[in-house]
Amino acid sequence: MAQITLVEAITQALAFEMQRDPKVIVFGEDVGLNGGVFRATDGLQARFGRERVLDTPLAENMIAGIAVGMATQGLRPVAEFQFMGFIYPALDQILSHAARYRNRTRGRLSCPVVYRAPYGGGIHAPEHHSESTEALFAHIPGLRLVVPSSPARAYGLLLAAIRDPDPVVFLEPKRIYRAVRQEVVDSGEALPLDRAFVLREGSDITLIAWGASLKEALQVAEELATEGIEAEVIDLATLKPLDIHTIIDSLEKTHRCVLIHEAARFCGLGAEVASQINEYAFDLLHAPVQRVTGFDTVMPYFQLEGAYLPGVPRIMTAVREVLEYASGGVA
Amino acid sequence: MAQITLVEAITQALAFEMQRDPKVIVFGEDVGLNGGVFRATDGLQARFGRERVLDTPLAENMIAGIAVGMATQGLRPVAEFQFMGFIYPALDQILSHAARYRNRTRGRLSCPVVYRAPYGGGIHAPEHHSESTEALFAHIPGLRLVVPSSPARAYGLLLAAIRDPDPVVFLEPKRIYRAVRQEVVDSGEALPLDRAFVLREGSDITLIAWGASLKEALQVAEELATEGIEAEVIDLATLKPLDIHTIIDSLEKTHRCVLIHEAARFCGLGAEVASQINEYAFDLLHAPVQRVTGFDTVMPYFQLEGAYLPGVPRIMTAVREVLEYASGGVA
Amino acid sequence: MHKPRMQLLASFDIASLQYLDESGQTTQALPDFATPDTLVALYRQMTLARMVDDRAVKMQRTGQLGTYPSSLGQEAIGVGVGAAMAKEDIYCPNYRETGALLERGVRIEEIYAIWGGDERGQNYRHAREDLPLSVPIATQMLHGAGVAFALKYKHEQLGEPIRAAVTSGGDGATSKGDFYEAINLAGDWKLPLVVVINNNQWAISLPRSGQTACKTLAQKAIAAGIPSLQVDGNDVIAVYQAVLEALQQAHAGGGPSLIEAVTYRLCDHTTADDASRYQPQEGLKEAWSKEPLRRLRTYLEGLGIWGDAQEEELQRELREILEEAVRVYRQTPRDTPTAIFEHLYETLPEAFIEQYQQLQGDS
Amino acid sequence: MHKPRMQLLASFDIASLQYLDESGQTTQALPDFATPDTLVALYRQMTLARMVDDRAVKMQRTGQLGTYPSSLGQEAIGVGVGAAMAKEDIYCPNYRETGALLERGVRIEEIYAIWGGDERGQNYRHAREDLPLSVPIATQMLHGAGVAFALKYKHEQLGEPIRAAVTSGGDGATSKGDFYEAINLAGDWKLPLVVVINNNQWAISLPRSGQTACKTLAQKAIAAGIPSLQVDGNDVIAVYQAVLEALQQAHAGGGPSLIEAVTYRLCDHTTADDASRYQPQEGLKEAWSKEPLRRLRTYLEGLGIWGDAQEEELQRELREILEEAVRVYRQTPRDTPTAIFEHLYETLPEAFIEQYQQLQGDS
Ligand SMILES: Cc1ncc(C[n+]2csc(CCOP(=O)(O)OP(=O)(O)O)c2C)c(N)n1
Ligand SMILES: Cc1ncc(C[n+]2csc(CCOP(=O)(O)OP(=O)(O)O)c2C)c(N)n1
Ligand SMILES: [Mg+2]
Ligand SMILES: [Mg+2]
Repeated sequence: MAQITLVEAITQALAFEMQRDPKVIVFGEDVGLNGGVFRATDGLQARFGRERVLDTPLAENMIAGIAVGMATQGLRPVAEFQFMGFIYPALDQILSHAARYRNRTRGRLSCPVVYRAPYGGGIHAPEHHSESTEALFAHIPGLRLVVPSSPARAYGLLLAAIRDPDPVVFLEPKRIYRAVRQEVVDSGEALPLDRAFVLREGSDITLIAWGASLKEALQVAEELATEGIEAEVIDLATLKPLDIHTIIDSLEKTHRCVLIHEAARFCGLGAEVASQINEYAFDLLHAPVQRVTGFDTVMPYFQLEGAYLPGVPRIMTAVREVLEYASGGVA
Repeated sequence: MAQITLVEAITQALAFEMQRDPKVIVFGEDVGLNGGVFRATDGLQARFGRERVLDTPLAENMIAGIAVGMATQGLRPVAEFQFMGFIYPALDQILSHAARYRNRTRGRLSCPVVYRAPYGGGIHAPEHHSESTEALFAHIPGLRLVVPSSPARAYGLLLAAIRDPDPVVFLEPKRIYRAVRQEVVDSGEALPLDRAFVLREGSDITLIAWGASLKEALQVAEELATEGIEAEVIDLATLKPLDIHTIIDSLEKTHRCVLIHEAARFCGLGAEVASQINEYAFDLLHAPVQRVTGFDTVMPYFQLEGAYLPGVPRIMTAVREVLEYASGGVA
Repeated sequence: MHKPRMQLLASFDIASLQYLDESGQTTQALPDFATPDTLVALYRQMTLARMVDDRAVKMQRTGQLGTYPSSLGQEAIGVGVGAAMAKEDIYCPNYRETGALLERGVRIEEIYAIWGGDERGQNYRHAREDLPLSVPIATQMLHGAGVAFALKYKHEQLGEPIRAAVTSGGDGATSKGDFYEAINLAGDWKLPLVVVINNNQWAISLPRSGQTACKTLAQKAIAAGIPSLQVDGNDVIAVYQAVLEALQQAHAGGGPSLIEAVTYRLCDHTTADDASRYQPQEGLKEAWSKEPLRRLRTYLEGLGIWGDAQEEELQRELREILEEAVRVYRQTPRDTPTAIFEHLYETLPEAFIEQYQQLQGDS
Repeated sequence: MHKPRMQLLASFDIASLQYLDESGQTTQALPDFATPDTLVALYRQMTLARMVDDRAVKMQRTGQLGTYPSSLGQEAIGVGVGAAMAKEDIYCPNYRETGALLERGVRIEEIYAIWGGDERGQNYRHAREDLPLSVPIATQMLHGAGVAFALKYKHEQLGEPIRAAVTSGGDGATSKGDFYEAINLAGDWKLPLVVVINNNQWAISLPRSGQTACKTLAQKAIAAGIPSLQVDGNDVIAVYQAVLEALQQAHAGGGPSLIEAVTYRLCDHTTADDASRYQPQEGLKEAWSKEPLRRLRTYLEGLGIWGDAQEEELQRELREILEEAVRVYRQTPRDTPTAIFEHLYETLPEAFIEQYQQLQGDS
């Protein structure tokens, strides 16, 4: 069996589900003949036809809005936004309609859409091409928000997202689109949309991340291991609804936690996770949860994106602080 | 001197600044002859003319975008969105441009815009008319985010917002637009845009809120006082940049904290405040910070909005839990 | 000075349609559907729409309803649209087309529930595939395009019957990007979509003239490369005929079209509005002379099939229907608070169970 | 079947303008500005734009630049627009008008810096009031409308000189609500705005025909009630003349207009694109036969004022300019990391000082 990349796993999941369910359609800018600017829909139009894989005119608000209409009539639209930096015109439709249709009609109509977008920095792209504003979507009631971090999880989570009866925003960490290859059985098996994944077990500290940042999280864990420090690494995967249980289970062992995300710190998803940890596991904590995040500034043009992104050194510094923390007050 | 309401204080501040600075212009839907659907711009067109107080065609993305263009050329646009529920089409321009113009041009051009919108629930309005999604804006680097909670603060903070050299999102808690009257000297004196206000001093617990929720926070504090419990009540006022110092100063006295907001809990601003408290004042805390918020569901149609909003009983329950909390783990 | 010589590339015409003028006289031969029975049925529905609106405004004034947007004076549009649609077509409305909702089978008590602050109103017993009311201006037009795509797809790819989508919006809606993006896509993809603009001359306080420099709203369709026309929106026959033709085109695979129906808002924008702040009295008086009910009644009277007796009987019948609906609306108990979580997702994720239970405890 | 009788309400024509055809022959008398000197100057700038683009693509290939959008084949638009503008007018561009930037006085090394991932490139030494490049499609057109308002306001209310705004965008941009909202407002408020559409037939892989059902993009202006025309976008004289007239109208208080300039993208969308995946070879070949530089050169040769000697001299001169710019670009040291905070606000709020200091420590 072939080893495939994360982006190829996306294509594979789309193809599997299109084959299985004639109500699945794929559309967006350049997703047809061109196969998407990242080739995530490569070959789908040739295989499933122009009726099911459609290039849209250039208008993200439109893409989001027609998906709502389609979904209310029983289709399973999978809409691609070319980059997360261009998803903002779609926010109104996602927030005001997709996420509310079921509730508004008390279940009469629903909105099983998947909104896909490549996201994140680190690929030396032009302005607006390196955004990670997942927190905006995490705040929206009625949505699911998913970020895969490996080919297998991309495959299983995307299948789950398409089959889910409610709207899902599915963000693909483009920095690791082609970072690793993995065997992914094309079995059509979905992964759960409400569970975090423990990527590495450990008992000294819990590192929580999602998407591309897991690369650095795992690297830090490796480095720590050489010093005999065992870090547990959790991939949140589904950011909303959040699987706090897996996190608390981990903290019962480690009592210490560092959160990592590329997005700006202020009101980022890290704040929610940290708050829930404090609410549910206050007494377990031997040190304040630390967040290692993008700075509270605009994502820089690429010459300085390295300074912005939370790299291994910054994570390591935070880990050491958390490990060395000695409570000064409560005890 | 006349006692004025919060919405009248908005009008007064607009009038003062338009008089003082010919570069201030006001526009939005129905802000002219009609004076805005809440009358926040009442009388301004008659006084300053149709050239400076303009009704726009119906398009929020347009309103946000032209404000950017105007501001780059030295005007001081004050744009009104009719309700926060209709601000989402404007998010792209606010996030991608208004908040980035200075940084993008390394200071060559800037974007001193004020985006005003009435916000919040509790007035039995139709769907989409009761939103409080301030957290979306709080996450945007380069913005300021301000919510007044009294006529005097509305006046002083709006003046500051208009004079600020950078973009400000200014959310007006419409539930208390006319709740109280207060003497407000029309002196043109602005309030700082980086400071929280202690509305009531106390040493037993800190209640943090902004906007209309302060009404309930203060009510809870009153009730607690009858039991001899002294709550300190803090009005964040400027949500971004956040004045964490005032909060920590308070926690040095109280060691306990409850945060209140109408917005949905998940990734709400409460999460950020709680996280910063945990980061900066972990050892001060005698109990986990609790959040009393809107539920993680869509703002309901008005029959059930009372069930959604964080009222006095829910705040009181949280306060008691925090007061009675006995650390079970660390000590 | 230099005068460049240009080559003509394309020409476009915008035309208007009317059958019944403001005095109730026909201006041309009526279309085939306009039998006396049909016209009486249309008159009945317009009368009902007016009564439903009127009662809603009264209930709002007495605290029995929230903010309400009446369609006073614009009844011919809603009724004409709803009557011309096939049952199987899908309606994607804004918030002001009482007549269309009634034609689609939405119950009066459901309309009242919606504006009474109860989501259950949108869970129509009939018209179950129609979209709910849409409050954010013009957003529903994109849904309409999506629905039209789905109907076309299900017909062509999945062998389901031919159907079309109809979406409506106000004059104000034509300034919003959503409107334009919807018609451009519909033209591009040849979607079976009919876009009806209720040009009631006002978007709250902004007159039509302040909304755009365009002479007509119909001409906006030229930007999408789709056909359009203006109709007398106070002439239910013209509205019906225009929508019927547009739907025939859509059903036949001929793609979308746009209809600007010209009327006048004879009421406040909503019960929360005070139009006297901005609306000139003269305009209103002139508009009353053109309103849609009287002209149709005059015509029916001219045919000798309508008079005071029929009118009284109709009023009596409709009052009964209305009273019954009001009764049902008033007697419906409030929804339980936990309902705010019960339809958020198909199955409430575990992460929100705690909040759900807290709410159960609260109430 | 019933055939309704309609009344004509309005008619609209769309026309096109050309002076130089693809073989370099004039199709009508040239406008007054088109003196030999001016035409040579335009030719020079188009040549320079092509060289700047070409060098950028080469630098990208060798890792010295990030993703770059060349304007190959479209030089007549940028140069025509930039040349027709008065210095005091304000340009609100998208990202593909090298020629216009050069005409506005933006330095080559600044263009390279922008695409080299350095915000300092947007801090133009000249053209300091012009807007920076805008990447999110069509958003800049709203800025253009806002700028136009500001210029009108400052002239009429504050006594400043008459000025106008020019904004540009691609064929793809005309599908986005922003475009429509901008022209609608500009018409409504009679703003001094010129909207130039570079219709290069492609929006990445989507051909112009897939973008809209419209026969022309110029006709989209009808939806805003503003004048428009199509010009041969490979004919710099036509572009210049159309923009000049539009600006004269704007300066005279006559309001906005739209110009569709028809051309062809003779390159990949950007260096990150591979047009061979979707672009038919024939179209490309035909397009090369119409490209803007050769036809102007042919015309200049016909006038007897251009030949190999002049061409060689020009190439030499421009190469020198280019090499100097490349040198400056390459030798500019990276910005300091803390710069990412230094221009976020006029004064960095205290709340972010800790992060700023952390960054100082990191670097
Ligand atoms: C996006 C958006 N902005 C603002 C509003 C507030 N609002 C409600 S109705 C209305 C005017 C609509 O005018 P028009 O489209 O002509 O429809 P009408 O109400 O006249 O039927 C406005 C501004 C809204 N509902 N949605
Ligand atoms: C809002 C938005 N969506 C998507 C993109 C990605 N993108 C960049 S250029 C482009 C095509 C633009 O085509 P057109 O407007 O014709 O301009 P051209 O590039 O051909 O000059 C797309 C889709 C973007 N920059 N902005
Ligand atoms: Mg209207
Ligand atoms: Mg193009």
